[in-house]
Amino acid sequence: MIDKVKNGFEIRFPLYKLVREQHNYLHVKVDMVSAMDAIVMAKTSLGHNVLQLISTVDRIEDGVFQITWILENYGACTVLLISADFPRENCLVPSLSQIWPAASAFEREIFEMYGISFPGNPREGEDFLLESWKDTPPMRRDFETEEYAMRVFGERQPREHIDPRQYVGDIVGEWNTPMGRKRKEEK
Amino acid sequence: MGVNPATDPKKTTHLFFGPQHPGVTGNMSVEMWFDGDQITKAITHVGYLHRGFEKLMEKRLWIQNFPLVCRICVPEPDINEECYAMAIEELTGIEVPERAKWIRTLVLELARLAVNLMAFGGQGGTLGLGTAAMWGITFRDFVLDLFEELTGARIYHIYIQPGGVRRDLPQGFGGRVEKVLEKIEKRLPELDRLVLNNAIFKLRTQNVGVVKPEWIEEYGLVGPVARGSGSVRDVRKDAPYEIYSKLEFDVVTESGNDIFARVMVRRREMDLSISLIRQILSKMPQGPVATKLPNLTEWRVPAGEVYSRVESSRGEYGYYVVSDGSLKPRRVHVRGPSYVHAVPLLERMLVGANIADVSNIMVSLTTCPPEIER
Amino acid sequence: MFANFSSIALTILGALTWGLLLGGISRSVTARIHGRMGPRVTQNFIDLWKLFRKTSSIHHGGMFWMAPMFRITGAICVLIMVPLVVGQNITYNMSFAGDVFLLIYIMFFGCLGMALGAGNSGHPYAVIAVSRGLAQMSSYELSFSIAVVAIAVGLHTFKIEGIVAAQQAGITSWNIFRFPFASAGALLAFLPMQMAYPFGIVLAPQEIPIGPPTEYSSRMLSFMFSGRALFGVAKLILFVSLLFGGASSWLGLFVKTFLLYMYPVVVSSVFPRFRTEQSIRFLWFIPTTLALVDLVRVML
Amino acid sequence: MKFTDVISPFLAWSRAAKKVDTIPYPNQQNPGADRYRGFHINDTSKCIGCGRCETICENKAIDMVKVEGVDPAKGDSGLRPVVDYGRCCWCALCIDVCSTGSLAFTNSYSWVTENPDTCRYTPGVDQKPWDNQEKGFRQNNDVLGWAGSPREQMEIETPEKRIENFDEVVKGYTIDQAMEEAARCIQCGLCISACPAHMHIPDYLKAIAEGRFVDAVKLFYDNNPLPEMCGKVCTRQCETVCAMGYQGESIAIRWLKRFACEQFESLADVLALDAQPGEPNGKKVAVVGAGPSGLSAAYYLSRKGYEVHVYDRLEKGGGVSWYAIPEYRLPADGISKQMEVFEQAGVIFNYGKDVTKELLTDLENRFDAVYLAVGLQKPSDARIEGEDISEVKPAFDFLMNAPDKGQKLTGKKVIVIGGGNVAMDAARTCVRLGADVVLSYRRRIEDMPADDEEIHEAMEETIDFRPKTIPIRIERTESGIRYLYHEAKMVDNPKGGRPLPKPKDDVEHAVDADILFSAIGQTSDIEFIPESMQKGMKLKWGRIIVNESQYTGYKNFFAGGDITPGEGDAITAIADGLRAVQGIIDRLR
Amino acid sequence: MYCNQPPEKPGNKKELLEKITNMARANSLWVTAYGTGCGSIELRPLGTSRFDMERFGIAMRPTPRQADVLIISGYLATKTLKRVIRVYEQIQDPKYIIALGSCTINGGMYFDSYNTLNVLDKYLPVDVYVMGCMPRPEAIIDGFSLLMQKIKDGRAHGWKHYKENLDYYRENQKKIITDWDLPDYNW
Repeated sequence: MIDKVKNGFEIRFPLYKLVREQHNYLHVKVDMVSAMDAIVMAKTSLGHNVLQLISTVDRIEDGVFQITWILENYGACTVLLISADFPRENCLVPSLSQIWPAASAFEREIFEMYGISFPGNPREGEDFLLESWKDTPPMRRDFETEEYAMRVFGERQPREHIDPRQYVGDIVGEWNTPMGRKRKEEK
Repeated sequence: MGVNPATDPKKTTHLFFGPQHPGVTGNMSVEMWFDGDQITKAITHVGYLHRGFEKLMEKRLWIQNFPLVCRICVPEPDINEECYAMAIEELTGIEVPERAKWIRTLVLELARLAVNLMAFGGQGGTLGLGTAAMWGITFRDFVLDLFEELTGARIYHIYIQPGGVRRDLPQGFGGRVEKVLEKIEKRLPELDRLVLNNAIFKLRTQNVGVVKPEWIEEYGLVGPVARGSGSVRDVRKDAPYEIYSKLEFDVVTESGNDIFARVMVRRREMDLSISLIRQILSKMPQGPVATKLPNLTEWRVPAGEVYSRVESSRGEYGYYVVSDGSLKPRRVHVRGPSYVHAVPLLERMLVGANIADVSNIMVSLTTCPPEIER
Repeated sequence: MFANFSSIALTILGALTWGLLLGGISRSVTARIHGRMGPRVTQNFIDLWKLFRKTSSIHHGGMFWMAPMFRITGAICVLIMVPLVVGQNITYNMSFAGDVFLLIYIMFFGCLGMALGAGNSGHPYAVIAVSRGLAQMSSYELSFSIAVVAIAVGLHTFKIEGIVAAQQAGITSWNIFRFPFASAGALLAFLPMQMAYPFGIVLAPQEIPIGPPTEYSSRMLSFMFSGRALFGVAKLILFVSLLFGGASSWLGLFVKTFLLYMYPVVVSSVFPRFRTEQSIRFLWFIPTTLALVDLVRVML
Repeated sequence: MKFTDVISPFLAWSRAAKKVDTIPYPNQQNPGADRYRGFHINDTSKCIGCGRCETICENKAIDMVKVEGVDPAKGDSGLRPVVDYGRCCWCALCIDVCSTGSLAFTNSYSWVTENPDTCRYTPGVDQKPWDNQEKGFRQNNDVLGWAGSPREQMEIETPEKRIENFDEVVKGYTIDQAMEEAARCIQCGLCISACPAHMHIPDYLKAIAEGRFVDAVKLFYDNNPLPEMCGKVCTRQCETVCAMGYQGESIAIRWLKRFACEQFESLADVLALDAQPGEPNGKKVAVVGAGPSGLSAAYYLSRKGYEVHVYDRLEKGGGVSWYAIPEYRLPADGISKQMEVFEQAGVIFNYGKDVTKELLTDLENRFDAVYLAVGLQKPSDARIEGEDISEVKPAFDFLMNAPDKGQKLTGKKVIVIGGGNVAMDAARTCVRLGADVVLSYRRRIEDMPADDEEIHEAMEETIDFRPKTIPIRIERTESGIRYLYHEAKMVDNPKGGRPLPKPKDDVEHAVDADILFSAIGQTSDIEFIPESMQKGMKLKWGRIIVNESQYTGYKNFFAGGDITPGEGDAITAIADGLRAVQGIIDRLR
Repeated sequence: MYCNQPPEKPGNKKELLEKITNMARANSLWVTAYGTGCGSIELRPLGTSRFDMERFGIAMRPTPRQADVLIISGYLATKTLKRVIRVYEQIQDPKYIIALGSCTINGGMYFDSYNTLNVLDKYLPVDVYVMGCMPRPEAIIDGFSLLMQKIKDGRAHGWKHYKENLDYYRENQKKIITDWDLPDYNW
C-alpha cells in the first residue's frame, strides 16, 4: 500500500526526500513550493484523505520552520507525513482550511505558538490557547520560557543550591594545583 | 453592513457556557448564540488549561518528560506514556522484553476500563441521573486501587518507560485484578438497567448529537465517536502495537450515529477490556520487565522523526516526536483525539442543537481539554 | 384571636422544621441508592443557619428581594388554609377562608413571584430557567387544576375542608380510590411541582446552573430554602388533604406526608431529566388526559 | 418506548439495601498501597550526597544543601537533598536513580498546612511523622538499573594464552565502549575527594563521553603528568568511592584514562602548546629521583618557569613504578611517550647519578630549592630463619631486572611470600617464565593489599595460593630449598584492627622449590642524606616528616613520594609532587 | 451599583452567636464546582460514593454565588486566573480557598511554564494547602478538616485579608492579566 504512495511521489515529485518508511508509514519531505500539490495529490489520488495533524518544528539553526502534515488513510490504516521547510522570516504557509474544516484549528494554534501565518484561514488571529499574549510566540526556540516565568510569575523562595561536584572540588582543593587555577577561571 | 443572522443581537441570546460550569467536561467553555432554544452558532474556547507542555518538553531530558506527558490526559495517563515510549523505542531501537509488553497492555486496558466507566456513568450524570455518575466513578475507583498497588499512584502512574515498565507485578496481582473484574461485572448489569434500559435516557440520547458518517473522514474523527457512526477503525486492530495482535477481539462498532450509539460503544468496550484483561492475565509470560537504559542524564536519542499512534479510550492518540540527537527532544507534538472532537466537530454539532443538550453532546464526545491545550 | 396567631406561628415553624427534616431524610435516602453514607439528617438546618449568617449578600433590586418572599407568602397561605389534622380545631387556622381555587391561585402566585424575582437577577441562566419553569408550570398546573376540579365536582364542594371531611369514611373513601384517574394525573403533576426528575428542568445544574436561584446567595438563599421547605410541606399537606383523606392524627400526618415526600425522591433518583419540550409534551398529554377522564366521568 | 424501560430503572433501588461503598476515611484509616509514592524519607547515614536526585528532578524540586551534623568526608560530599513540595510531582525518578538507595517514599499521603513556606524539608534530618513508616515506594535496581549499572566489559586475554607471553592482559576499550562507559558517569565529583591528586575526573569523563579525547588528555595533565601510567597501574581510590559502585559497578575511571592516552601516538603533540616551559623566572630547582613524585614536581615547576634539573641513578626516567612493573601490566612503549612530554616541557634530566651526600650538598649550594623524591630502596627483611640462603631473594630486585628487561629465571619451582602487588607481579612474571609458583600469605585472601583484579587474574594463572600460612623457616635441600610453614587461624586482634594469624596447630607443612622470592615490602634508606641535613629535618622510622606543602623544615628542602609517610602508591606520590610545587612556589616568592 | 462599591470592612459579632455560626459554617462547606486544574479529577471520587464528602456537609454548588469554598485544584493558567478571580469575588463572605497540589505553592511541575502562575497566594488568599500531585481524596478530606478547624477557631480570615489588602492583590493580578477588563470590585 505504502509502495503505491511512494510511486506517486516518485512520479510527481522526483526530488522528494524519504525520511522514514515502514510497512504502513511513510514520511517524505518536499520543497515548499510543491507542498500544497503533494497534499492535494495525497488526498485526491493516493487515498490519504484524513488530516490528522499539522505540526511545526522550529529549526532555528537553519532559519526555517519545518511544517509537517500528517495524513491518514482510514481504509488502509496507513500514515503519510509530508514535510516542507519554510523560511523563518515572515513565514507564510498555504492554509488547508478550505479542504479540511479541522485544519483551521491546527492553523490557529500554529499562528499563536509560532507566529506563522496561514493566508486563507478565515479565523486566523482568534484567540485559541493564549489570551492577549504580547511576547515572542512561545513555541519559537528563541523564547526562553523559564526566564519568562521567573520574571513574570516569580517563585516562592530563591533556590539555594550547591552543586556537589563544585562543592567537593572546592573543599578538597581541586583547583589549588599549579595549573588548576587557570582551569577554574576558564570554567 | 449586514448582520450575521447567527449572531444578530436582536434575534439571538449570547451565552457563555463554562468554564465555571458543572456540565462542562473539564475546564473549557463554549460561547453560544441561540435563538429560542436552538443554537445558531457556537465557538469553543480552550486554553484554560494550557501549560505549554510542548515547550517544557523541549527543556527537559528524554526521561524527565515521562512525568510530564502523563499529565496531558488526566483520566487516562497511560496512553501518553505508552505513545511517547513507543516513539523513543522507535528512534533508539530499544527492545521491549516480552513480559513488559504484556504488562503494558494490561495497564492500558485497565486504564481504558477505568475511563470508560467514568464516561459511561458521566453520561448519565450530565442528564441529571446522579446515581449513574456515582456508581460509574465508584467502579472506576476500584480500578484505581489496582493502579495504586501496581504503580504507586492513583492518577499519574509514570509506570511505562522506554524499554519496559518500572516495576514487576506484585505478588498475587493477577488474582486481585480478577476479583475487581468480577466485582465490576457483577455490578455493571445494575448500571445497565439504570442507564441503558431507561426510557428517558433513551429519549434524551437517541437521535441527539448525530455524527454523520461522512464527517468521519472530513474531520478525522476517531474512537467511539467514529465507531458510533459505523466506522471500524481501531488502532489496536489496524496497526497493532504491543501484543494486541496476539489477543482475540473484534472491533466494537455501532451504527446509530447518535449519543446512544456512542454510549453503547463505550459500554461494549468495557466488556471488551474485561475480556482482554482476562486473556492477558491467563497468557502472561515470565521474564524481565525492563531493558537497561543508558545513564539517564546523558541519554541521547538518535536524530530522527517519528509519529507513533495508540488507541486511547477516545480514539487514536498520536505523538509526533522529533529528535536532533541531543539530550532533549527537539519537538514533541501531541495529537489528542479531543482536538478535532471538541473544536471543529463540537462547533459544527452544536448548531441547531437544543441548549439542554450541550453538555450531553460534550460528554458523549468525552472531550478532554488538557489534551487539546497541552 | 391570640390563640389563632400563635397556632399559625407554630404551624409555620413546625412546617419549616418538618420540611427541612424531610429534606435531610431524602438526602440520606438518596445517598443509600448511590451506595454512600450520606449527610447528617440535620444537615439542612446547618446549611440554612450558615446561609442566614453569611456576612455579605448581593441583591439586584427590590423585585429580586421579593421573590423568596412571594414564595414564602404563598406557602404560608396554603399552610394556614389547609386543615392539618382533622378534628383538631387548633390546626384549622384559617381554612374557613378559602376554597381550592384560591389555593391553586396562591400556589401559582408564589411561583410566579419567584419567576419575576429571579428574572430580575439579569442572569441569562435564570431567565432561561424562568421561561422553562413557567412553560412547564402552565402544563402541570393545567392537569392539576383539572384533577382538583374533577374531585371538587365529584364531591360537590370547593372547600378544602369539605373535601377532607368527605374522605373520613375509611380508606376506600379516599379520593385516590374514588377518583383514580384524576389522582394519577395530580400525582404525576406532583413530580414537576416538587421539581423532581425527570421533570427537574428548572433547577438543572448541568444545563443552566442552577436555574432561577443562580444569583441568589447568603440570606436571600436561606429565605429561598425556607420558602422551598415550607412550600414543600404545604404541597404535601394539600395533597394529603386532597387525595389521601387528610390526617386524622399527628402521627398520621407525619407518616402520610413522609411517604408522599418519598415518592418524588424514589422517581428522581433513577431518571434523568426531560428536555423542556419533552417534559411539556408529556405533561400536556398524559396527566391532563388522565384528569380529564375523571372530570368527564364526574360530569356525566 | 418500551414499558420495561420505565420499570427497569427502579430496580436500581435494590442497591439501597446493600452495603455502602464509602470508606469512612478519618474514622477508618486507609493506608496507601505497599508501593505508594507518598512522602520522602532519606537514610542520611547511607546518603553520600552525590546529587543524582537533584540532577534527575525535572522540577528543580530537590536542592543539595549543607546540613548540620553531616561533614564532608572522602566519598561523601556532606550535602543532603532538600525537597520542595511546592515543586515535587511524586514521579519517583529520584528514588529510582538514588545511587545508594537511601532515598525512598513512604506510603503516607496526607500533609495539609496553612503555611506554604513549610513545604521545604530535608528528609532524614527534619523530623516528620512518617519517618518510621515501613512501607512505601522503594528502589528496585534489579529491574531498572538506573541507580547503578554493570561496567562495559572489555576484552581480557584468556589465562591460558596470557601466561605464554608478556603481552598486556587487558586489551583496552574500543572507542564506542569507552564513550558508553564514560557516559555512565553522573558527574557527582565524589571521586575528586578520593583521588589524592584531585584530578578533574568528572570533567574528563564527560570529555571522553562526548568524544573530546584531546580535551580529556589536557585535563589529565592539569593534575597528573603521568596519565598513561596511572591509567594502567593506579590504585584508583576514585573507583572505591564512585557513586555508581554502590548498586552497580563503579565507573572504570582508570581504564578510561588509559584509553584516552592510548588514542594518541604522541602525547607531546596533543598537548603541544599546553606542555611548554613557562616564562623563565630565573630560579632553579633540583629534583632528586625521577619517579612519579619527582617527575610531577619537575613538570609543573618547569611549566611555571623554573629551571628544573632531575637527578636519577637509573639510566631512564620513570622510577621504580616503571622499572619494577612487568610488561604485561605496563608496557615500556608508554614510557618514552610520556617522557617526551617532560622534555617538551623543558625538564632537564641527569641520569645515572647516584644519590650521595656529596650530590646533595652540591645541589643545596647550586639550586634555589631541592625536592627529594627518592622513594624506598631497601627491601624489608622477611625475618624468617634461613632467609640468608642465596636462593632466597627480594622480589623487588628480581622485578627491577625482570626477564622482560633482560634477566633470566633460574629454576622451575618458585615460592613467593607476600600478598601485595609486588608479590603478584613476581609470581605472575615467574608463571610467564614457565615456573610453577606457590604464593604464601599470612592472612586471608581478602586481607591482601594487592588489587582485587591482580589477585583474581593471578589465581586464574595457575598460581597456587596458600593463604593463612605462617612461615617457620627455609631449609636448603639437595636439589634446592624447602619452605616450612604452619597453617594459621585468624584470631581477633585485642588492640583492634585486622584479625591476627596464629598457628592452628603444630603441624609443619613443607614445600620444595628452587627459588624463593620475598615480597614483604621495602624500607627507606636515608644514609645518603648528610648528617647536618638530617638534623634540620624531622625523621621518623627512616622517613622524612613534612608539612602539608611537603616542606622538610630544612632550608629550601622539600620531600615527597615514598620517602615521606603515606599510602605509598603512585598517585599519592604525584599528589605529593603537586603540593611540593605549590610549596616551592610559595617559598621562593 | 452593587458591584462598584468598595467592600465594607467586616465588623465584630457577638461571641456566642459567632461561635455557633462558626460551627455551622464549618459543617456546611459548599464548594464551587469549578475544576480549575487536573486536581479536579480527584474531586470526583471525593464527591461520589467512595469517599462521599457529603458526610461532612461538603457539597458542590453549581454557582459561585451560593458557595463558600473555592478549590484551586492545581496549576492555574493565566487565562483561568482571570475567571478564578471573578468566581472568587462572586462568592459571598465568609469564603475560603483550598489549594491542592504543588503547583499552587511554588509552581510544581510547571514552574518554568510561560502560562501558569507559580505562587498562588500572591493573587488570592489561600487558607489551606494540601500537599500532593495530585492529593488523594483522603488528603483533601484532611485539608477540609483543617479548614473546619480553622473556621471553628475563628482563624480562617483569608477573605478579610483579601479585602484589607485588595490593592496588593490587584496589583499582582494586573501584572499577569494584561488586558484587565473586569470591574474593579465585582462582588
